[in-house]
Amino acid sequence: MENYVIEMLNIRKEFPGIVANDNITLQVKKGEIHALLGENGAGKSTLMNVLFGLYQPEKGEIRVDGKQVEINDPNVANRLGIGMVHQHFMLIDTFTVAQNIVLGSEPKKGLKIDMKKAVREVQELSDRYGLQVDATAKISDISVGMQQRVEILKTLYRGANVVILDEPTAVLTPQEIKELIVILRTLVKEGKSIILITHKLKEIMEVCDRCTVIRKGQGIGTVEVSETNPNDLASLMVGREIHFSTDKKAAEPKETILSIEGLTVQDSRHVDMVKSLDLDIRAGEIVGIAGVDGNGQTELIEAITGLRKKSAGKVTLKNQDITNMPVRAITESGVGHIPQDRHKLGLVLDFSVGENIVLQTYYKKTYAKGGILSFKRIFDKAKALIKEYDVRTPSHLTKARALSGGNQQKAIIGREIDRNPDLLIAAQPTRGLDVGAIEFIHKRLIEQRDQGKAVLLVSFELDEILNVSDRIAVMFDGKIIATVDPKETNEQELGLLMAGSKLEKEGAHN
Amino acid sequence: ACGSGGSSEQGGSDNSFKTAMVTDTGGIDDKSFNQSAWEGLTQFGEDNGLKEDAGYSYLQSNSASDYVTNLNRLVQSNTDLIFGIGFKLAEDIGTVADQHKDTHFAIVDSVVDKENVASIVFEEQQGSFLAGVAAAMKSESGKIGFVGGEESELIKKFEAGYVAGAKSVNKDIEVDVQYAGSFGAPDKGKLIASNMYNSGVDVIYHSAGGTGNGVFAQAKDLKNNDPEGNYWVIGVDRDQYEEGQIGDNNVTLTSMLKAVDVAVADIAQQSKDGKFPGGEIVSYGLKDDGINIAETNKDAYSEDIKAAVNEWKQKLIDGDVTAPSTDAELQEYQDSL
Amino acid sequence: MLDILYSLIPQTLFFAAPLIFTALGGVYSERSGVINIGLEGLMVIGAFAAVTFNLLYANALGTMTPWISLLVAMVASAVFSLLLAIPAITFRADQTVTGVAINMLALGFGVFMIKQIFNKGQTEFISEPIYTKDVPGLVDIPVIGEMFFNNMYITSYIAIAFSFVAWYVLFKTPFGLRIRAVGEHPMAADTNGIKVYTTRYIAVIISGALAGIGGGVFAMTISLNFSVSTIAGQGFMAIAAVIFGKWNPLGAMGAALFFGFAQSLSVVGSSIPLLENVPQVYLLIAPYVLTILALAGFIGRSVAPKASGVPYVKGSR
Amino acid sequence: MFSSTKFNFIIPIISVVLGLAAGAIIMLIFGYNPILGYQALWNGVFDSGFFMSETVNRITPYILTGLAIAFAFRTGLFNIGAEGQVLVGWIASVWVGTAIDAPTVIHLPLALLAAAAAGAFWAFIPGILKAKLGVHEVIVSIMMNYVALHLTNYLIRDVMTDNSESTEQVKQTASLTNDFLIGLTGSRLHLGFIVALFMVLVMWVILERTKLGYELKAVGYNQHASNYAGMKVGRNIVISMVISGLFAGLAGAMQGLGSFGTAFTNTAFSNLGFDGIAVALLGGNNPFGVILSASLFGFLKVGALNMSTAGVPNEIIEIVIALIILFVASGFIIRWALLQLKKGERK
Ligand SMILES: Nc1ncnc2c1ncn2[C@@H]1O[C@H](COP(=O)(O)OP(=O)(O)OP(=O)(O)O)[C@@H](O)[C@H]1O
Ligand SMILES: Nc1ncnc2c1ncn2[C@@H]1O[C@H](COP(=O)(O)OP(=O)(O)OP(=O)(O)O)[C@@H](O)[C@H]1O
Ligand SMILES: [Mg+2]
Ligand SMILES: [Mg+2]
Repeated sequence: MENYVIEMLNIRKEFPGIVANDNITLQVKKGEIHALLGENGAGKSTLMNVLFGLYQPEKGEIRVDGKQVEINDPNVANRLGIGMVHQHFMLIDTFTVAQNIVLGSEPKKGLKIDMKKAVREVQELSDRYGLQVDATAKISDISVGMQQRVEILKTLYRGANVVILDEPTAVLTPQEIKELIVILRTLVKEGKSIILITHKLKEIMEVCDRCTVIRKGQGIGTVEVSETNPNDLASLMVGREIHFSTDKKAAEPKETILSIEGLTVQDSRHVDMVKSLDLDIRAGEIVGIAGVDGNGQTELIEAITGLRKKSAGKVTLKNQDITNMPVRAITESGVGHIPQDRHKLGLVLDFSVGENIVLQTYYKKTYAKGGILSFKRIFDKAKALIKEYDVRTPSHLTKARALSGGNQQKAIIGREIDRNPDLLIAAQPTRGLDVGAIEFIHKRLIEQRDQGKAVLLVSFELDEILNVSDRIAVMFDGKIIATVDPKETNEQELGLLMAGSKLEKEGAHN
Repeated sequence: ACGSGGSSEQGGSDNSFKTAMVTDTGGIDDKSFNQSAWEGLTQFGEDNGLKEDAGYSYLQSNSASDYVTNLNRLVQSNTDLIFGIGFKLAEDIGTVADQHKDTHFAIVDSVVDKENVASIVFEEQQGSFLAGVAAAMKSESGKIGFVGGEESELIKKFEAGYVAGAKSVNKDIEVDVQYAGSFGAPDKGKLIASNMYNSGVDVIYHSAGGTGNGVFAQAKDLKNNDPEGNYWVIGVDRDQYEEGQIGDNNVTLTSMLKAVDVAVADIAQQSKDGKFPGGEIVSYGLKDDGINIAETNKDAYSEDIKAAVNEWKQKLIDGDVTAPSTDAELQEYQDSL
Repeated sequence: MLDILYSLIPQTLFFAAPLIFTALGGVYSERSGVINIGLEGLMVIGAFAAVTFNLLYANALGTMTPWISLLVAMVASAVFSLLLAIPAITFRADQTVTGVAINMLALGFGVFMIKQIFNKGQTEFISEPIYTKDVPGLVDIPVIGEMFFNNMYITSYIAIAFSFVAWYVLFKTPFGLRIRAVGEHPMAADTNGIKVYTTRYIAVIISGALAGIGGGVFAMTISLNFSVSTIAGQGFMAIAAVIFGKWNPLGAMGAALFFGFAQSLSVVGSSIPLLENVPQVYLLIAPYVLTILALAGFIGRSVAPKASGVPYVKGSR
Repeated sequence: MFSSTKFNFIIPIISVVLGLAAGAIIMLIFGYNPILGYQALWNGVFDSGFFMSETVNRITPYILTGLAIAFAFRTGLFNIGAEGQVLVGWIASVWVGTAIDAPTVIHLPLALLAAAAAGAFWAFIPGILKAKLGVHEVIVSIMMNYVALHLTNYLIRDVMTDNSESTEQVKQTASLTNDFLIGLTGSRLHLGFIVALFMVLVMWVILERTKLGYELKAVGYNQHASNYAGMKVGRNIVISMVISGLFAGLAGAMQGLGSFGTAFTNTAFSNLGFDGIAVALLGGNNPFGVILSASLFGFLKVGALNMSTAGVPNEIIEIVIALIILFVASGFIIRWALLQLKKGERK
């Protein structure tokens, strides 16, 4: 008999009209990092929510340390030493780090929360595991990476022995991922067990001991990571071969499409985030912006697309000055934008997929005559795009909210590409998506380039930047500090550049 | 009418007289004219051996939209005489009266010029005049107050009469006049009263419905802290002596009585006797006891006040003086002093 | 000038007291994520309960009557608030709709019961209202004493004291932290082991209790009786105070005091010679216009608790 | 299994039944006869053509205030200011109706337009303050209600008349009443219901068929995404409030040009606006649903007046209406109960 901390045996969980978990078994050994792998919508989060007591399974059995338990509430999970870091953070923006962590088990002094003690305890815990959080900072003021560490602290504060992390790396920069991996190792050393959900096979190979694969709600099996490789994992998960390195022809850059000169942009706190930045993008090339989150990428994109005011500089698109144009005029002059935050910017979640397909074009003559919308035309277009971009949805009338992240992203990409823009801006287009979906999206971006479009790709994934871009611009502290050829660089070099060190080989220029 | 069961039986014996009233949004227990009207109708019913619901009844209105519906309901159940209580019903009485020329109507507090409508009005200015006399007699500070609900023509009659009465006694008396802008804002009433008493006013006459509650609340509170102090309220429409009671004291100096009950019973009787004053304006004033002044508070309403009031009352009845009922008339009256 | 303050301040305080209590209730409810449009109705129940109890038991209880009546009002509204809590929390009903229904229900119920108990549509005046008192000692302080401690309703002080207590509880105690968590991000609270439903129930019941006190105070200091129009819009003003005060107990208190101040100013204004010839209507609308100007001028954006108005369904996102 | 559209019908029906049942129980407890009470309620409306037409008159403004609130809700706003918008619309329609001489084809539309414009303006203020300064629309609307109440009273007394409580009747050319209908029913049944039904269509078309509606809904659901898509968020908030206020203003015109033909001073709010909140939500914020819920409201309110003939205090009906709303709002639990019943049957 193996010594398992967690055993989930033959779990079945149904949602109206769908079996999210069908007879899945997951066994986690003490002190291991156990990967949970599956496509978008395979049922990973559901399975973990069952373990954490948020969902009740229809069938199956859960054992903790060999004892059968019934977990019908997160409280019970906490008591059993199970902690979970959710895919979407469970943090209260307006609270401080310490408040978030002690919430529910607050230290008291009389009637009052003993905030001093709380801060001290949190700080101690943070130092012990090398988490480096500032206990008194407000959540809304700290980086995503730090927020994640707060989530981890929350589980530790409650004495978790088993920590579930649902796609922790999807939102992190490479730097932060490295730090996270160190943290995970520390945790294991302290005797904790970890369940890690991720779509990044490299990470599994790097830190995990074993990996359980699920596909379409069914358990495919568990493998020793040391005995497998990324290709095998991918095919296990998808059920077919996956090509990792995207094959593409060499770029044939033509005329300049986008030209940015001396652009300066402030964030909402009036701090300069983009500082006198210059950048050109030409037709038929993909320019990748590499950089650690928070170096002005978001502000740069928002400024180009007109979502944010520019404090200085000039933006030209096909020789037309678009610097001070409103959003719609910029969109119309030939800019497509796949936004970083698809829920906030990309979609109206309560609109149907069909309605979302025309979010940028609903007012055009094709769809609106005399102010009246032609839903026939709108839905025809929607159906066509759904088909072309393989958006998996019950129908074009389904609310966008009900689609999985990958399919939501496909719908956005379809919408933006279909407008035939000269410049396509893709911000983190594959965040949180499974390898199948990533492959699909990369293909589309390259296809655009081949059709002579200019593509601006912003991503924190170095893999993605290296594979897809024709030219890499490294952004640091609001400036492009280097431009490199992906074929002549590697992750180490990029990593250094992103940390701000100057390129020695040549002067940085465009 | 809210006894038990028994819907109004249609018809009954053909020659039996049937009368009813439609309240405005106040309802029959508004401690004001609706209540008074209902008391009058009940009195009339009892005097004539009629049964409630069959012989006399009322319909309650919850909003202005209900008037027409209620009036028509009564018409359709063959009511001989229908009262509309309050000027708010004037418009609708007019309309319905036009459509049902065989039915008799009466409107209280307004004039509707139709053959089958009797208009009942009161000379509130006369009673208010006397209230003013009493206030001026009672006031030691030389400052008295008036709190009105809304600044309407009707309430102006109260104000003008009151001011005239007070000035008749003491030419230099200061009258602080304020309107709350609502008949249902006791908080505002209390604010105004508080402000008036603070500034030295010692008698307040209110004509402000529920807003007047706040005036009483303030007077009673001051009285409670300072039982010897002069904080008087003059009530309106009915005897508001009860409302003024606080322990062994009572802040209600007197009340301007408006005998809607008398008027309603009177018109009903006339109608039953075949003498319905259709098309006429029937005015009730001091001389026919339609308007009066309460003398319940024996302690406060002293003999000399009583004497003075009675003296002016006689003058008003005899027509020696005419109480003003508008700003213009008041101005004229004051100039004549 | 000082004269004006002598009357403005006590007036502001008595006018504001019912609004403060009720608005504090609103703050608690909305901080926990339940919009409470039903404050008006809860005040109605408070006024109804206080007046009815006062009338029925004044003989037996004497000068204690108003205070016990206030407790009764508190309990009655707290119980009544369950009619908001159960649909809005457990049955996932739209909170705005439920609140509107509560307002209708309370008024219908109050008047119906008055008719059953007293056989008429509005009650007599209560014989044991709450009276103002001087605060011994403090009243003798020059200037200040006259302004703040002379002839004051103790309920006004209680209201202000409650505001500080409410603030303390909300921002300094575990319970307050939990209420706020539940109103901002119920799922996060849930995963932290906080009972979302229970917390919301407690917050709504607190709001009922406080609105009940508000209604009771209104009835026993201002209207002195109960009728269909006793509470006419105070609950809505309290909602305005909640938003004006940015969902902070002290802010709500400040807003309520501001309303009281604006109202007394408009009353005082009409006796200021300068304003004597200004048409009455301007003074009548002044408090409301002033509020709008204050909001537009320097209060600006107020952001509601994030989950306010959203029923929490366990396990959904 | 029930489909969700089926639920949309079943839940209100069950709620009405439950509400009436609760009312009956209360009547029994307090010693009234519920059968007689409800009979009187029914007769109060269906006794004669007159009362039925009065009921229609009552329903008409409810439809419009219901639309006003529903429209705002659908676009992410809470227009608690319909009350004030009704008042200003009312007085504006009467003003045009009394002050101008023109043939019907011009006069009536002009009066309606004036009402719509006044209501729209009254809603514009909270709209623009929200759009420009982020001031919460609820609080400004509440204040605007009081301003409207005092202002319209003042206008009637001191501007439109010489210190009178009500204006003259609007001229026949501006009136919604119609001799034919009056002759037919003897009531003031007026053509306003046609206006109301037309506005139902207008709202439906705007929301479901137009570019504008698409934008308004998008902004209501997600301001960030709307901004990303190049929509002007602030402008849409204002437009939304304005359209909502326009509906409410027309509700005022129904009273001013139809049911009353005058404007009169008000001591308190008419409650048309506040009841409109309930009407809208009972109707699922759907324009056609609003017709049904407004009808229920009108029916109960008119019928209730007759309940005193059965000796039942008509507050009972207020209680019943409130309970119906509570039940509809708690649709989730009814749905759940129904599904349990179904399951039980199958076993
Ligand atoms: N609350 C819910 N209601 C209905 N269906 C749900 C719910 N949550 C999940 N599902 C469905 O269950 C299936 C599994 O979802 P789950 O979130 O577990 O996927 P996942 O493997 O975590 O995907 P991803 O990689 O995108 O995070 C999906 O098809 C989803 O549509
Ligand atoms: N309320 C809901 N009703 C139906 N399905 C839902 C609901 N909420 C979530 N889901 C389903 O749960 C699945 C997972 O949701 P989740 O939010 O984890 O998406 P995701 O694919 O991980 O995307 P992302 O990581 O970008 O948020 C989705 O496939 C979605 O279909
Ligand atoms: Mg997931
Ligand atoms: Mg995901």
